[in-house]
Amino acid sequence: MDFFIKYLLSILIFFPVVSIFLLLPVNKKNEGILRNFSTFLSLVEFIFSLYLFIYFKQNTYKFQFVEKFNWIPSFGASYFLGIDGVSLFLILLTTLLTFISLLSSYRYIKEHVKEFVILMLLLETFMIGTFAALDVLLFYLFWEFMLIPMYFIIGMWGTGKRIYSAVKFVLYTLSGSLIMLFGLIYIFIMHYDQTGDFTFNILRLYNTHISNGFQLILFIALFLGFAIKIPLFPFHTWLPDAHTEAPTAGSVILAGVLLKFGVYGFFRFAIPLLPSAAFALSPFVIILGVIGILYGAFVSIVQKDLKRLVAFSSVSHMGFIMLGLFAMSAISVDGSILQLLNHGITTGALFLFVGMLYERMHTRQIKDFGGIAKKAPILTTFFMISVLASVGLPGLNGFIGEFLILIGSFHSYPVLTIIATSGIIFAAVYLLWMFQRVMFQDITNPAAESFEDMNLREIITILPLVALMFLIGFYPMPFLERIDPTVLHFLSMINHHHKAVYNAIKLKAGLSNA
Amino acid sequence: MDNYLIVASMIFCIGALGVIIRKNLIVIFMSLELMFNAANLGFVAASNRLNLISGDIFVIFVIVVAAAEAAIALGIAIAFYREKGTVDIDMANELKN
Amino acid sequence: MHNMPSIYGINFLEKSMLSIIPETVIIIFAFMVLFLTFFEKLAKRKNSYYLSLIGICFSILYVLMLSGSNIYGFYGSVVFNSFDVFLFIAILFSGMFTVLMSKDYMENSEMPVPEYYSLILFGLSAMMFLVSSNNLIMVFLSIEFMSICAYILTGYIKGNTRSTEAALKYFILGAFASAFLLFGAVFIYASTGHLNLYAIHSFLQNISYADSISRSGGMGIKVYISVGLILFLVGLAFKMSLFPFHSWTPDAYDGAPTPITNFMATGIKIAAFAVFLRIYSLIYNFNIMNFNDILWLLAVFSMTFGNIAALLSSNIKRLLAYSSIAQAGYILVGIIGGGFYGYSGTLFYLFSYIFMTAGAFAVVVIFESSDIISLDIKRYSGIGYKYPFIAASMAFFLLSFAGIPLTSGFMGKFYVFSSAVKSGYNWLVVIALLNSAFAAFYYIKIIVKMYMPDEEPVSIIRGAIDDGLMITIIICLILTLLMGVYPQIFINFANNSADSLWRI
Amino acid sequence: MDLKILITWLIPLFPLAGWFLWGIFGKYFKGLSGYIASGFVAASFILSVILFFIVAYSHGFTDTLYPWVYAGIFKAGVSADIDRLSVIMLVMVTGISTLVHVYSIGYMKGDKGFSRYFSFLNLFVFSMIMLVISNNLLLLYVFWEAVGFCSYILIGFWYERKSASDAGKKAFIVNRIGDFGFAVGIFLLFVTTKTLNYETVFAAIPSVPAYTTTIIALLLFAGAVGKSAQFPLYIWLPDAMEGPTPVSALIHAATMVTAGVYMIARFHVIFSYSPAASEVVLIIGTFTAFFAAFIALTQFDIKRIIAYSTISQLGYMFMAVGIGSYTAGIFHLISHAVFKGLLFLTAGSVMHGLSGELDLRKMGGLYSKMKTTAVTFIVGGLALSGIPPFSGFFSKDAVLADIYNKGFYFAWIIGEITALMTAFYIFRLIFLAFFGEPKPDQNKHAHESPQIMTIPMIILAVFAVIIGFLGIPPFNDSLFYNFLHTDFKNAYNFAPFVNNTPWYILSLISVFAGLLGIYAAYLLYIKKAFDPERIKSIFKPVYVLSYNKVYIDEIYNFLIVKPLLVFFDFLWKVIDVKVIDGAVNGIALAFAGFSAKARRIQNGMLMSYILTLSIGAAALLLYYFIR
Amino acid sequence: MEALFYVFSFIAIFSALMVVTMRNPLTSALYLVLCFFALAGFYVILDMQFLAAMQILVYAGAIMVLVVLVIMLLNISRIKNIKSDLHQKIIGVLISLILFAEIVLYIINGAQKRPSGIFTHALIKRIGNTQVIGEFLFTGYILPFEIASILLFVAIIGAYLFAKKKF
Repeated sequence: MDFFIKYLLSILIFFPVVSIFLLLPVNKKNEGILRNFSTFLSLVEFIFSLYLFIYFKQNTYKFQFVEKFNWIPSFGASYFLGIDGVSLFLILLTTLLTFISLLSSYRYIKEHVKEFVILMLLLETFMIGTFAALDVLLFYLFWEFMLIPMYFIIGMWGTGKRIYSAVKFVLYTLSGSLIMLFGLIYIFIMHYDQTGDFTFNILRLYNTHISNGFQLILFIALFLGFAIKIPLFPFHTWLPDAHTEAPTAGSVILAGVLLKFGVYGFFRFAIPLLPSAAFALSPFVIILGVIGILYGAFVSIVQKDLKRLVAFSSVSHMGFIMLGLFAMSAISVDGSILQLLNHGITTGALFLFVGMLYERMHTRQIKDFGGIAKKAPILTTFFMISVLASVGLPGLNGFIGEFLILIGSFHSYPVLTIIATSGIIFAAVYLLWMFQRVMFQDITNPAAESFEDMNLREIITILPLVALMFLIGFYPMPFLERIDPTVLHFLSMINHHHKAVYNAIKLKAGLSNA
Repeated sequence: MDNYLIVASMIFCIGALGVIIRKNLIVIFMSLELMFNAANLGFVAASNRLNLISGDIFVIFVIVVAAAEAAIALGIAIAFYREKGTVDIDMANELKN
Repeated sequence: MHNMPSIYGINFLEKSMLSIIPETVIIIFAFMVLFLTFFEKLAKRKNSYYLSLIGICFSILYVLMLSGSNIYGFYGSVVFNSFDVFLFIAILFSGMFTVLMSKDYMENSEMPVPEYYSLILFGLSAMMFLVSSNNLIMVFLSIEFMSICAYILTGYIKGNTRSTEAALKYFILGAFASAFLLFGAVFIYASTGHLNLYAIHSFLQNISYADSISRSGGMGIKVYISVGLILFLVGLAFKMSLFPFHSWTPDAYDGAPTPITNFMATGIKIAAFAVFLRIYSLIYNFNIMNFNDILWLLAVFSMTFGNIAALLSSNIKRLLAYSSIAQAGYILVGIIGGGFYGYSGTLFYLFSYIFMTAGAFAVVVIFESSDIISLDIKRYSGIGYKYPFIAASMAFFLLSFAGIPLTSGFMGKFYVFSSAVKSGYNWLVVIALLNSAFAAFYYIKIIVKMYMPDEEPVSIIRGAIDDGLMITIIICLILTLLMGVYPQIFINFANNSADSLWRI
Repeated sequence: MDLKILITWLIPLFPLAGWFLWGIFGKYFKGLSGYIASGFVAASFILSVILFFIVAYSHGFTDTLYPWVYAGIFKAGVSADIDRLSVIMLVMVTGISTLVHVYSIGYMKGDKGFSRYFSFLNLFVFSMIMLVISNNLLLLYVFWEAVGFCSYILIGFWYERKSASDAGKKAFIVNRIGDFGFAVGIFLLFVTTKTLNYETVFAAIPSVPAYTTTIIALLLFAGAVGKSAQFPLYIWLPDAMEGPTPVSALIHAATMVTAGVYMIARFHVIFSYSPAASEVVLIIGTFTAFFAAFIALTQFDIKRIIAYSTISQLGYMFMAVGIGSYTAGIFHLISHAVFKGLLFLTAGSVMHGLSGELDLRKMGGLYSKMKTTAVTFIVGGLALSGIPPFSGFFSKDAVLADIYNKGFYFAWIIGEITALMTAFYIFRLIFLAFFGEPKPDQNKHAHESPQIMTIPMIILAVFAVIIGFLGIPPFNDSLFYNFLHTDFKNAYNFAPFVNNTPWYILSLISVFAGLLGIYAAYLLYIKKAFDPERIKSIFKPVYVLSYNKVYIDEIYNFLIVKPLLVFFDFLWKVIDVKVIDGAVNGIALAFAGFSAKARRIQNGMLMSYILTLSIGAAALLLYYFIR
Repeated sequence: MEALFYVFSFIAIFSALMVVTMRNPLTSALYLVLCFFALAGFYVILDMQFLAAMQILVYAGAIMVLVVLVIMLLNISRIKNIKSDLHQKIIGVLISLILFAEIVLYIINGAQKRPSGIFTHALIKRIGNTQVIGEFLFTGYILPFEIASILLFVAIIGAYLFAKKKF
């Protein structure tokens, strides 16, 4: 047990790989076994990940479950893992959503089941690795390879323009992350030049002193990588395509976990490494975020395709998160991090529902639906809860996050926050309108007459998410009290760094004047 | 030495000119030989002026290589001629894009 | 000059002989393979195949045995140190893969076999000589030797107009470029008075030392040597297939027998880069002129041109050819980055480059048949489901080309790019990174074809897949993955060899 | 745990449990769920009454159930603030809820969403209770929205009807617009005072600059405008009548819509420190009161008439709180809850009797068919018209008298005119529906409602009669005033009394106005002294304006909704697809173009290759030369 | 000596020009031989009589005979008809001129290099140029010498493979 707890992160990262090897001998034809077994393995993974939660020490910002081994001494890269309050929940979200999306795809994925489950498990490994890595190179390794399983999932099991979407997704994100790689390498080299310490250890890289001008350039480099992943407003066009064409499980993972990496990257890398630039550019980022909020909402209103609507709603929601993160007050950053979880849960659930509707009706056009509520009360209930959580109805999870973000950001950016707040109106407009047209009213499409309600498997799929919506809505403290110390440390750290750089520059300026 | 080098480079450039403007494989090959010989002249001149021998040695190897290349070149020319019935390099146009 | 008694000293000769043992072994085996033609029975295809493999393995063995030594042999004609060990192994791997790939290929053709394998072995020995050469004569001679083997092998498919045409183009362009190289050597010689690279190195060191004192002396020499170096660079850049000198690459790759394409793409390129690295580290960076500026341009153009041209290619061999032009650009970034870090990175990249390229070409060989349509990437439709392992490997190699992590391609790129950042070539790195993002498109295009076909899968394998090909793929796969996940051993290896470049 | 704290938390717990039970296990209970749900709410009511007496004979208290959101300096717990204001509201909410629940058992009988209905009704009661007892703004906001959600789901209860689901959506979205302001107000308040707890906020408010307070107050008021259906956000309330009638009674008359008034009374400290904001409240209230009454004059849908009347009466309440007469406002709130609940329930009974008919033109002479309903309806009507001794008289007079005595004469005049109009339209309804000749086709099946429906109506009618006596002696000496006033003593008295006109004079004027309205209705619809058609044609523009609800919906649709939709479509189809994605795809296409160009270099011609090579060599030499 | 240099230069350059301009490849070949003779003349001036002999033997004797043989082997009348385009000529001349100009400019800018070796005219005269070359070839450059032999061998195989009609 001691061993288990000590190397829990590694076990979590590599257990899916082990699972793949367990699955490899299974015959391709045995789809039932493949599905059940892989789902079971992902459930085991999720249960393992719960140990992280149990053994996580609350009142500290320090990294826990730390593992450190030499990896590539020549690059100063090490196998360095550890989690704090933020990555803890993101890892839990990852394991949960992987389990859920595997469970959800019993009906959707009809061919190449083996490849599918293997890719999902592979993806899980890389997602967890990205959240757990404290070494920049290790992080980048996980971060970038993640694209590949996702690319296959979209391209092989997607619908419509799947190849276009998959390729767009990969190229878009790849270009961003390569620019980001440049920034990371630059900081690494700079740190080396300053200290002679050849290391990719992020905790040590935090101490790099970078002049303001460089910070701006590097920040833009990192920004591109992370902003595309989020995606922030003008970089978002891969998202609707990828989300729309991906299979349900792919959309769930994409929305639930992959979009989080951008924000996580800002939180872990871009802002603490380049605090002055982050401070200086935060109005611009926030403006982009706020534009994203409204733009995503506006465009969602007129969407005709269910999935595309949910996809654009992600743009809007991620805008809130960026607003909160870059407002850089404890409350708003707390809210942002919580909202990361919330968005994963709610949007994941929404995609699951869209998937269920699609499986039954083989269409995603809103106009083809209507009156589903009459046929499927259970689905309606759960769907409604998810929609409301996405709308940000109090009592459900979305509200807490949005409220904390807005109330925290208001102090520094009142006008922008007010504009952002108006997003909650439009969220209600597009989601409720969609819900009304899909679920309410009378049945217009004869295909809906034979609409089946959710079966037990689907209920099990949804139930954890709905339970979490209520839990976070009514009692977010277990989450907040773990996130809060990390966030406070984050803020104190960037303030400290910011001041240090500022003072150094002031000193320099003073000397040159004299 | 400068004068020799200028002559050598002149011959070199004439050789290059031949390679560029001619389409006859055989003539191109002869122009290549010119270019090699220009280099030879340069080496001999340089080693003479610097009171060295190594340049002259180089020339011997260049001559060897030129002979070997001649063998290959003429072999290729014959093979090409056998397939296309000409030695016009414009006919070598199957591989493109 | 030379001290006569020591020249004829026994010790000296012994040591000198040691320095060329790996090459000698290869040459001996080449002759043995060639002699097989005299015996009808022995000339069977498999004998020469196994014999060449044994020869390569022996050579590798000898290289490893000699790995610690640092020999300056044959009056400075050759050196043998860690640098050579690293590249010998790389080149021998490339040769081994070529041989392994060839078996299947040769069995299905009417070509004389022993000559083929012996030419490969001769070519290998030429590359090794090139790597270890320390003298402009040796450099020129080995380049020509290597090229002649390549010319012959390129045109090896008798009666195939494409093959002959490829040989023709390759030969004329190659000879043309060699003439430039030779003429460059004239100027280097004329200005320094030396042919030995180390001697030129120390000469230039003295010049720049004198320069730093007086600021006047050596200006003329610098002008002289820089024209020599530029012309020399033209010849080398041709072999490295950098942008304006790349034009032979797609055509020769396309027309040549596929194993030979692999040979050209891996062996020749690596040998050329190795000798360039050696010459560059010894001669180019003495502030004679800022050669990095020129290389910068070459690198940028090569990457961009290679990637852009590959974008619309539908012939897989041409696509890989264009991609190899781009890869040459990336490798050059490491050399531009320079310093210990950059050279080590370049070597690492070169090493990793062998495995991804060889793996990809092995897959191409599997799916190739006599008609040229078999090279169209459309034929790869749906093989992901029919041949999962091969397709997965191919996908992995392509990802490695694209520089996705977990593959050696990423580590190599990372290494060279970080060295360039370290030296302050930020824009170069940004351009290179954008290029590799852009390049991912056409690699992914093939993966799309393999796994997400529009039409029904086309079955194209002629029967059982040859063992040699499978071994190649498996070795390449393992090493590509290993270098992507745990590159430290290879980095140490590369570090050692880069280190020995400075130990003069 | 202290008993009173236990009671406090048990009050919301019952309906919460009800919601949970009926939501999940509803189909196993079937018809029983209605009774048990009513029982749960009744239990809450009884506990509320106990709590009322506890508070009345001791003092208020606060208690935190559990820490809810602690992030940085932001702290909000799930906690209750029990004082006289909240217990009064509690008793009112749970009381009327109980009655409506009981009534619903009969009204909703046989509906296939029976348990769903009770589930959400219970959820609403829970949310309303929590709204009333919450002690910080975050919790208040949460349940403020939660009641909105319940309203949304109950309006759209019959979701198959497009109009119903449209109305639900409209209610939610319009409420959200108000909530937007409310939320921003909370943000500003938090940023100003660093806290959201009532006590600490109120303690900090006097030291806050006046303009900040005004902005906060106005933003909070925006929430109230949305929730309490004031101009210009009242548009959802008439449409909300698509829901089941008991829902209209409970949510859209008695409880939820009065939350805005409650909120302002609760935040009297903020509002009273900002006379400007209070003035805005007064103006909006006055205008809405008049405006809604004006529309109600000519409507034919009985529920809509009552809905407009609700809007109008809410206007009165805002007038009251706008001049700082919080007790008067709350008093009117309570009495209005009773008589308007009554009116809706009776209207529901009428509908029930006429199998869903709502059109006034198709009714007539119902009095003979459904006596209980008619009588209780008339009681409600009289209360609404402010005829003594019904409750409306006392409460409305308390409001109007305060307005007059505080010197807001114009508002007072409008109020009186509105009172006249109120009496007119409600008695127009009564006369048209219950008197006159029966309409043959419709009234054939007309029948009295079952007892389970009539009993709650009767109880409410009794209360409508007696509750007014809490206002005795009238004016600022009444029982109610004295009881509640202690809660408002922190308020800054920004509008002192300027007159001391005796209450009976003002009451007389009011009663006169009411009677005049009734008489006018009587003349028009019973005596037929004038032909209504003629009056219609005389005042044609006014009539048309009123009949078409001043075209507000159309104006909104034309000025806001349509252009926005067009704009959104433009954003998507042009900006997103063409511009941004077009740029991305354009780059890809450009590269493809380059690629075609680059491949032209590789044209297969050996001479061009040679040329490239030699140009390259020459260029390299040239590069060094020009350097 | 100076006069000889100019004479040889003239002959070499003129014949080189003729090589690239003559329509008939046979004529070109003969001019090429002339050019080789001129170069051999240079070598004699530069004390390398051995090289001059090699030049004539290997180039003029062996290579050129081979070339002429091949030309004869191929159909001469068809070869003569291969014409080059005008624009190609213009570009070729331009590029060659630029190349030449650049190289010459470098040569002129470069300073005169002082002698660094010991093999002066007198020394070579004393030892004899053939012996000097031989000594070097078989000591310092023994390895290239061996490689060159293998190279020639490989070239023979190559020529044989290319020229063979069928396997």
